[in-house]
Amino acid sequence: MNVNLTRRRFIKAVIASSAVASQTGCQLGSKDLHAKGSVERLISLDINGKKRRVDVLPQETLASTLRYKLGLTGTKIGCNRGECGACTVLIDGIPNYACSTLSHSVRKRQVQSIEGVANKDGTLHPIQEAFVEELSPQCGFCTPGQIMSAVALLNENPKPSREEARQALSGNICRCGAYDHYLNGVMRASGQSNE
Amino acid sequence: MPSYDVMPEVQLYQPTEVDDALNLAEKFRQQGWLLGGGQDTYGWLKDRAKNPTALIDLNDIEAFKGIKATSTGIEIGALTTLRDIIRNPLINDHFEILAKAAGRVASPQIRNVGTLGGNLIQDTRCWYYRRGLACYRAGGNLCYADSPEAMNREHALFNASRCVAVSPSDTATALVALNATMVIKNIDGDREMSAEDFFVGPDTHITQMTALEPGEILTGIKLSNEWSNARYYFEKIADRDVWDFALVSIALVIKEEANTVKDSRMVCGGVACTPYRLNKVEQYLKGNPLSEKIITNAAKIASQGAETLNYNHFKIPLMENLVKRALRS
Amino acid sequence: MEFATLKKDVWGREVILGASWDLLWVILALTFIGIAMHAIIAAAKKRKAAPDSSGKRIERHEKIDRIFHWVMAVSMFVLLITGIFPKIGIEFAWLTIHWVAGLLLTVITIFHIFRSIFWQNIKDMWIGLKDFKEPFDESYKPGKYSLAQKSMHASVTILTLLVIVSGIIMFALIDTPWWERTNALSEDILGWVFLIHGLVSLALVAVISLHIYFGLRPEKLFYTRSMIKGWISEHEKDENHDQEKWVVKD
Amino acid sequence: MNNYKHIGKNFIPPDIYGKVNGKAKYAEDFRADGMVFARMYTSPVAHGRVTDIDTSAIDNMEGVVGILTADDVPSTEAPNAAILTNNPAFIGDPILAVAATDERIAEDALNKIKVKIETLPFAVDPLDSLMEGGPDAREEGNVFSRSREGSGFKKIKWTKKQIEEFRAGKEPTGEHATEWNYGNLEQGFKDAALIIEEPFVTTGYAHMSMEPRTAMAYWQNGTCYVYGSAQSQSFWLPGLARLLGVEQDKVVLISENTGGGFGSKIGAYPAAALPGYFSKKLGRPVQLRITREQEFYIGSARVGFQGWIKLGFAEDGRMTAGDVFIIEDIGPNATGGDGSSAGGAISLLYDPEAMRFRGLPVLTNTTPRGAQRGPGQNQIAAIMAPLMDKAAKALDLDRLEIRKINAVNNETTVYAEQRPVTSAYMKEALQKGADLFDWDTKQQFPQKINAPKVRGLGIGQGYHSAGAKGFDGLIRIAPDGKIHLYSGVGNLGTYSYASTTRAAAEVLKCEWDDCIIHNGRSDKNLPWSSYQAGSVSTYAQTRTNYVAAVDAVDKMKNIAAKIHGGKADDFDIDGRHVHHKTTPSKSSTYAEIAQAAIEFGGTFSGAIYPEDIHDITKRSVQNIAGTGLVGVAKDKLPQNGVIPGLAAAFVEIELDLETGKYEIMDYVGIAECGTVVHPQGLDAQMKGGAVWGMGMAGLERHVFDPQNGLPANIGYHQCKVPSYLDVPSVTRTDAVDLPDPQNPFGARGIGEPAMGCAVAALTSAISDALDGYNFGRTPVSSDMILNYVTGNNQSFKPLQTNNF
Repeated sequence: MNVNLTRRRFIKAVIASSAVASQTGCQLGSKDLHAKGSVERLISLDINGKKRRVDVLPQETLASTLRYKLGLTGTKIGCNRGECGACTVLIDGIPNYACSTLSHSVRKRQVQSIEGVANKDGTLHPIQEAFVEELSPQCGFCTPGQIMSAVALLNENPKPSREEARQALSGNICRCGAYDHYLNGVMRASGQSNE
Repeated sequence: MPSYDVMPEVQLYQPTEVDDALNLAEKFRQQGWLLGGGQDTYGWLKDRAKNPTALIDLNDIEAFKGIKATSTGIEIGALTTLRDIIRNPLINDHFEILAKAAGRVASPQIRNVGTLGGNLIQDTRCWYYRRGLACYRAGGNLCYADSPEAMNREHALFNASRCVAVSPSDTATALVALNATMVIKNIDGDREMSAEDFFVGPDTHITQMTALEPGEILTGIKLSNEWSNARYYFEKIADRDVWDFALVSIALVIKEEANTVKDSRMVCGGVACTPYRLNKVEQYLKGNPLSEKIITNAAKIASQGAETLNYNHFKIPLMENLVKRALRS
Repeated sequence: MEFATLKKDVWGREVILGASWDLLWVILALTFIGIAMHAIIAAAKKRKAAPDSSGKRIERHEKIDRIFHWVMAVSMFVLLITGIFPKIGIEFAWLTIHWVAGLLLTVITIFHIFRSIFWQNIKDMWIGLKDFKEPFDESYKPGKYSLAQKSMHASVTILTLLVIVSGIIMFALIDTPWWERTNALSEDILGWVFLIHGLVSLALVAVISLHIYFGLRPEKLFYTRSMIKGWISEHEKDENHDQEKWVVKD
Repeated sequence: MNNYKHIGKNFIPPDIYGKVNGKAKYAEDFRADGMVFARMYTSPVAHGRVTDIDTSAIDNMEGVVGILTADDVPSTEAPNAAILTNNPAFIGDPILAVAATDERIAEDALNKIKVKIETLPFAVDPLDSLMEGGPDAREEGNVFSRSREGSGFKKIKWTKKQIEEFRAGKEPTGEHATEWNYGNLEQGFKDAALIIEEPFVTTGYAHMSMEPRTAMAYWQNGTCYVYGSAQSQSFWLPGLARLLGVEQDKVVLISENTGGGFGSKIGAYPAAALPGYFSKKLGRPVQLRITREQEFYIGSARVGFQGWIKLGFAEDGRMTAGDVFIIEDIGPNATGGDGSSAGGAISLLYDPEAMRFRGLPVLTNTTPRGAQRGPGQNQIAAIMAPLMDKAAKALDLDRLEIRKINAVNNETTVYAEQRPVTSAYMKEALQKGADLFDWDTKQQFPQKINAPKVRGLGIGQGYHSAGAKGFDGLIRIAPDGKIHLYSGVGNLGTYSYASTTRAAAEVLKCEWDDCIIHNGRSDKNLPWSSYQAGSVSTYAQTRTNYVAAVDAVDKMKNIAAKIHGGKADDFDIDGRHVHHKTTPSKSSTYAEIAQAAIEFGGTFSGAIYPEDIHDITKRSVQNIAGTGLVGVAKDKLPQNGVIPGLAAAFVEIELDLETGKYEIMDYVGIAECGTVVHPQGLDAQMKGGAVWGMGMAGLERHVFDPQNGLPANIGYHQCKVPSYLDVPSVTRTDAVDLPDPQNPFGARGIGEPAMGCAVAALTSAISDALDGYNFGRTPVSSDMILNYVTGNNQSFKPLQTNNF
């Protein structure tokens, strides 16, 4: 027996009909809807500028699709809860936790993951270059997420203050504690001195 | 504990029309889960602590989004993201307290997708409840957080009734302070209610945080000009300045005239199951100047009636201090 | 249809949360059907003329007992309403009203137990084997209380005692002005207590519905009057009761 | 400043590119054909016995491939951690695993399995277990001490009175399990002009490495390939082989990158062996990804302390005696051993003339504990700092001065055995930090600033032994002139796997561009290298690389002598050539020498190698023999005494008396780790360590409900790992940079003291801001500060632990 369904708030339905009947009716109703109206599984996703046809389950998160369906394992799953930021990707240029985004909700949007940050010729994005120069990453697990947040920041604000950078990256945990080095990287990438 | 983190099987509906959404909400009722930003959704589902059969994604419904000026104030679509609220000129010009509160929610990424409606109707963060225990709030018969040795640092001081969980929403405190009106739709039509009535406590609604009934959708929030451009104060105290929920937060809007308080609304977050309005403080302040003595008295009045648990008595001085800070600001 | 709502708890056990409140509709429906059938059958039967209510009045219920009855009725109603309405979607702050009414019920019930033992003739209410002649023997007349009345009383007694005992256990586990709650009982025991309290309450809904129905039936209305005013007429008594078994004291 | 070519210079570690472009592969990023996904069912009870596992509901479930239970894996003797167990001793103890064609099906299946567990008494606070009649975390007992003399369970109970007295701050009179001492303690206290005596608590907390410990395994020709999340590389193999029940040469560990370890992945852990057994059972590759919650459960945590300390100081500030009693919260697996290390840290950092340590490791049904960055040393650093301040105040000394008076130096002898140190310059570190921080000026600033804020200044000192010896070095010069550097030290994110190989490049005087590092897979011919933990890598691995390179140079010179005539000593190297010292025309390139080495064979090509090298190194040498000039040697360089890694920190905070929150306004961390090998890497360690210290000082702690054993913090949110906004935007670091005589380049390690100095500086600063009030506790959360400021009681019992 489903607790949710039966627990409460039958009064409205009861006024209309008898309780037992209404319960069955509700269940039948939902079964009907399962058959029609729920999302199509085969969809097109725009990932790093490429259209990809993917078979996506209705409940699938973008992190799963990227990692397990498309092999883009640069997007890391640190907590799968929106509490660490390792899975940060850009959706229409805005940082999002891919672990907490349904793939179906990005059908009409542009997704950029860490694999799409470097230039087409393989040269590194200024953020990537600066992170190398500053030895920003330590274990590196949070780095793709840090980079995505930083890329979004610089796209919008090419010369951020250190405080703006700190705020913009604040949704990304680094357990190694390399925050200072990441901020140095952002400042360097934006052509500003770290002194 | 058995531990899960993969999204379980669930149907997904992505209606683009208001009527379709309302129909789906009505058809699924408790079995359906309305999806805004989803940041308080996926955890519940992944944990298998809540098991809806269908997600009703409201993000494709344009009518539920946006911020527009009306003749009496502004109206905000419930599906408007916190990011948009933080950056919106209308809000920043007239109801900056809301932008400020929204800016203290969770983390940038969560604010980027989290919606105002979702932030308002999010479930409480009581860690016992979130673990999936069969507590009062989950339909059970006991409270784990209010027991002789329970770890209840984050729990309620006021208006607890069996359940001692607190309201986690930062924007809720601001909206109650602004005397916002909530617009709720279902297939039969609309209803409106004040933000204060929208949030409900365990004495009446032990398994839900708001007056939203199954089948209903919170579609908009109206802010009347009553409190636009009033002097305001918002502060949230949390352990970490990202992600963490308020230990105590305060939202104040105040109008002064000839050095005395003409009117004010003051609301605390994190101390009760709903945004906790400090009615007595508001009444006390009315007509009084904001002298240090009045402020000190106001702080004492604010915490009257607090009932502490094992680990949360620090919230009393914290709340009193925030009241003082708000009034001194 | 299940009697209990269950939940798989975090320890992997199925725990009982309490009675299944869907049963309420079943109980109401069944009670309604029962009452309707009785009403139809009763209407089909030839009705005897009601005994005359004028003439000598005989005290059937002392004032204190009438007060007890009505206080009990009120508290029972309050308890059922505050207990059941929130379960069916009519939500209000019920808990304090509920336990205050529950305390009242408990106190007057204790009072009634003492009174029935020490002041009243408890045998008047006792159901004996002989009582079962009543439905089958037109000529058999009961004493002060008919079998139906005794049965009703017995049912209410059992149910009320159960609901009080389970209620007191639950009461001990919430915050009150006198003590703070503990999790003294494990979830599964608590589940049983809630289940008993819920099922008994549902049974009370049925029993009380029947009680009200019979109290309002035309041929029994004089009993209801007696519970309000205290008396029945001699005619009414003679018509329905055995003189020897119900000896009226002066 | 030195004149090294590589040592002390920055460089770009080769693996960093993968980290910034997303191509770096961590354990979970690997896939294998036919791979299935395993998920674990972990215990819902804090202590119990599994009585029945009913899997009938999933017997015919589509997509379910198999089940692994404790019966399928070797059993482990309590209290050691098992791969899977029928006797769970903490919430989250792995009981079984299910494999399926995808993770969701595996989780659906887990949800359907019915596990019956009979519950047993449990304890989440050591003092509850010590109390007479209190619960024992294991049926065998409540205390487990590990020592060289022997390890075993004990059942130790204190009387209610003893517990109460301890809680009241009195010297514990209950039984203890371990003890060491030196000097005349009684005399030390007699000589003291000041005695400070206080109880303390440091609450344990989870490592919460970013990467949850995924492992994937398959078998090929009798060899088990394990893709794991390992902190060390070669050091893992013996343990992993033991866990898998195979010979060391039958296991290959692939761990190219590791998403953080901090002590939690030093050696092979049981979960890394689970896929191996599962794969063997199913005959296909199995990957076990665990949830963040499970990483909390089995990802290790810091040992908690409940202790009492008594310090004696002479008039001049010199510490005359130290007496410390520590009850260690060692979790269910009796792991940690932090107590004695804490005692050792006191003896080293403050050099009391006499000292006693007494320890009592108590089992609890909380998450398993293990080494966590400065295990023991950092807890005690946090406790000691405010006490040093207190002593300074009482003796009317400057807080910096009292630390300098007691500072460890080259003459200091340490620990119970009063061993010498290789070198130590704490006084210099303190002075350097004070200068950079501007201690003298800052001290003049008023404490009261804009109400309600008050300032606090703190000084912290951190220590951890920072070196090891006896590991092997291996390099190869290929006929194309490239230098192949083999590093089996693990890749945790410190880049020491690479920076220490530069020691070899230094000896070979070669260009860094000509060097190729091999690491990340044990089948890449890696030597037996040190564990990447305990701050040892820099010291240990510069030595191994040094000895291997010296061996190579020696061979190069010998080959040159063979080619050009003369004696080996007549030749020298310049980075590309081996040439005759006096006849420069007699010269061969490294490439030519390498080619010749192949031709000469024997020791030159690695066909013959030293007998004293580890089996792992031997196998690697065998594999590369004949492909160039092989330099291989065991590190037998002289080593005597304790190798200290030291750090000092200075911090300024502004504490808000109305909220109990504080902001860190300035932080200076000074490393005293001998010669700086990799400046950027050192900077990263010092700053990362500071963030850890900040987390420990104010935010992170285990919280368990004593009524049901439930942990309150199972994710990042409740564990409160510091975010960008909880630490300063800029932190400053520097190093003393004086060489240690026992390392060929003068280097010592630093990873752990980098944190200890920070947490200590913060507890010192908080105490300073509150006019010397000492909480004697970590973390000091804002509610505690607020309760103190408002004169309210704290919410917890004195010495309570694992609570809010």
